[in-house]
Amino acid sequence: MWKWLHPYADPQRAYQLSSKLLPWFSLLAISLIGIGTVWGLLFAPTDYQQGDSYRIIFIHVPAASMSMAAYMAMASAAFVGIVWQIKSADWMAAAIAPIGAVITFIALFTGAAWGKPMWGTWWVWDARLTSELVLLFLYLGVIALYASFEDKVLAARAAGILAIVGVINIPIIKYSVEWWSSLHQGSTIKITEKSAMPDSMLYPLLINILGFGLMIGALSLVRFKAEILARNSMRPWVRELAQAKGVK
Amino acid sequence: METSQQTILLSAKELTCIREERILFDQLSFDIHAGDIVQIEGPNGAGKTSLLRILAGLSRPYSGNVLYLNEDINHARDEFNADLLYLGHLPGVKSELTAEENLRFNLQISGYTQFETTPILAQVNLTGFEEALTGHLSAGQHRRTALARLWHTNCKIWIVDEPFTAIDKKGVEELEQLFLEHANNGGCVIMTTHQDMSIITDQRLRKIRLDYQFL
Amino acid sequence: MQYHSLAEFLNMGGYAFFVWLAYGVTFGCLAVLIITTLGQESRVLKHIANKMKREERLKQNRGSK
Amino acid sequence: MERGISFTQAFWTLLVRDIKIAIRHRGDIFNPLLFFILVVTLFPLGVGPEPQMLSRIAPGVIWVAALLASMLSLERLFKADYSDGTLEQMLLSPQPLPIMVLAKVIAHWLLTGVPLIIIAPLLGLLLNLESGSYGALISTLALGTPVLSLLGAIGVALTVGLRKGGVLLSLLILPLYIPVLIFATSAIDAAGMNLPYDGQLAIIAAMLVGSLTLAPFAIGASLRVSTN
Repeated sequence: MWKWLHPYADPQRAYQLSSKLLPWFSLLAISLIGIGTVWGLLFAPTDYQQGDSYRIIFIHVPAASMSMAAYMAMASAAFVGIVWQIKSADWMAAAIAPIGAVITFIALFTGAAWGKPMWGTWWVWDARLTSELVLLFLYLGVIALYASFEDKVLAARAAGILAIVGVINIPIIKYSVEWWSSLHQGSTIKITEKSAMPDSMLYPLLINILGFGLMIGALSLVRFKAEILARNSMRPWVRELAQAKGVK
Repeated sequence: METSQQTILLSAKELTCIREERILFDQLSFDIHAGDIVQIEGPNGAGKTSLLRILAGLSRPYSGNVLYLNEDINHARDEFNADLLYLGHLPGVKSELTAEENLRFNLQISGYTQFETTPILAQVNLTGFEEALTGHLSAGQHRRTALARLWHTNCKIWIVDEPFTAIDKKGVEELEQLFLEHANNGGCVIMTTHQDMSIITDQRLRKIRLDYQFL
Repeated sequence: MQYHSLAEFLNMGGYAFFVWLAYGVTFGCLAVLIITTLGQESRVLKHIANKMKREERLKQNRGSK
Repeated sequence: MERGISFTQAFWTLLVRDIKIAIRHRGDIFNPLLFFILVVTLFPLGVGPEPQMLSRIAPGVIWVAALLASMLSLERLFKADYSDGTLEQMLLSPQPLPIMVLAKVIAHWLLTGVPLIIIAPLLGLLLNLESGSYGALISTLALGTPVLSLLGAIGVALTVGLRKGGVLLSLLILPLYIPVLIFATSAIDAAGMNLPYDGQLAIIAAMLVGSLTLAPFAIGASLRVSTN
């Protein structure tokens, strides 16, 4: 069932495939984020409770949902890399980590900037904020581990193991943090969540979620390509590329 | 040990090793038969230790694989480990334990159940030092504690990295004798050394040369 | 269109600071990420090209001896 | 030549060896314990000596200190074996690696975790811990510190080949410790208010079972990568 993956275990094939996919991803990502953001900022109606401050949702929710999805993607790549011994998959995982960390940081920061006008404080130890913070630490751990190995082939494998350990722990951490914050509900702060969002707000949100996902995909592909080149610097095909591009 | 001299115990298939963006060896293939004494030679930094570690399954090559009796060592790890005796740069001797305790532990985790440590330690001239903490022994005695394992083993594949370091002349001769006997009994020895050997002649020795690669 | 003038749009119903802070930091971070990411590939290629030149010199050195 | 020992024998061989080495090297046992006591004594000095306040923060302080002490002592779990080559021999032994690392982790827990559990009630006394909480304190530590050792050992195994591991190690494993901390302190709090806390204990026990079964494999895989 995984046989189709095997040709792409070859770094050169993986590089070529990524080059082919990249323009599609980036074009779609740019146009979707453009449409979603303009729609969200200019055309979506003002929320009757939160006023215009709710417009942060159009970047906060995409970043928050994609931060988790990117971790899942990283861990799945790492899993493929460990189980089938495919180095390219390890490199993909290593390529996703910094992007995921930035997205998680954005989710945290926009959450704080939204929280200040709504709750009157930049930070609350709310379950979702806390687990997002822990997620950021998990990302930073993977990045730091990757950075501290000199041999990057090993580094990617070690970081992959850590990503898998992290992904097993994420549900446990999430559950425990939720349980903990329900236990300590001292403050009156609650995120007002309306399940029934009018379509005029929902569509730009969905468009931006998709756009963020594609953007993460596009960035991962770019980093993945660079990673492949760096790890295969002694291969003739990489040397040809280097000679064509590097000598100016 | 009924291995004919033609049995291929270990074979390297297109091994490539890359360290710090440098190719140590590329597409290296060879077979090691029962009865072989193989010396890996080459200048410092050519990748001798890396090759030994890959053959032992401690390091993973960048590409290629190592076969033990025609099976990938990563798939037959338990069988391979049971037939492999590896002595690396680091002796694997704990200085907090006595020579006797070290040997006992090393033999136990290799799975041996019935053994007397005193005669084995006598083989490596450690009689009288059985109860001494190895941390207090000399460098040569420390090394001998690690080597003692060679006198009580039924592993066919011996991989030894610089076995003669810190060993005196007589000790080297005894070791050479042991390697020769082991090979003649259907085992194989893969080693690196910078010392000249007196008993194992060049005719008996098979050499695999690694050179410093530029590309 | 929800807003009648640019000033009204920029004011964001009084939440200008928070909304523009959030959007500014988001797109600022993304811009930094995108720029470093895009530079990576050419940096790697340049590094390899330099290494090849070094090796070439080393080889010539050896050859001339 | 007789060969082939059972898994239990392999396990005991390693366990006994590690305990023997630690006893000849007593600092390894006492230093984390001293660290634990010192960190706890710093808190009254930092937040003030009011008994109410101290008893309010006692569970958290004791647990956070235990967590840090366990992490610090873990750092040496594989270091010595790595630097003298015994780790290589373990990796090449025909015995299954998960069993051997489990033995090492348990030996480590017996030497550093158990003393923490024994000394903890004394520290509870210093921090004016609610009288009903002592049972919960000991039982959460007894169930929770092995989880810390097992999870921490994964991080240690990943960093064993690196020259600098200390700060990196804390970044890798402290986030994984959060669930244990949450449930343990809430169990102690609940006990202080005379509420049942067996639910929290059951969850910590579940984490213990989970990490006992999964962590040895992760540790083994990590060791193979980081000693490469």
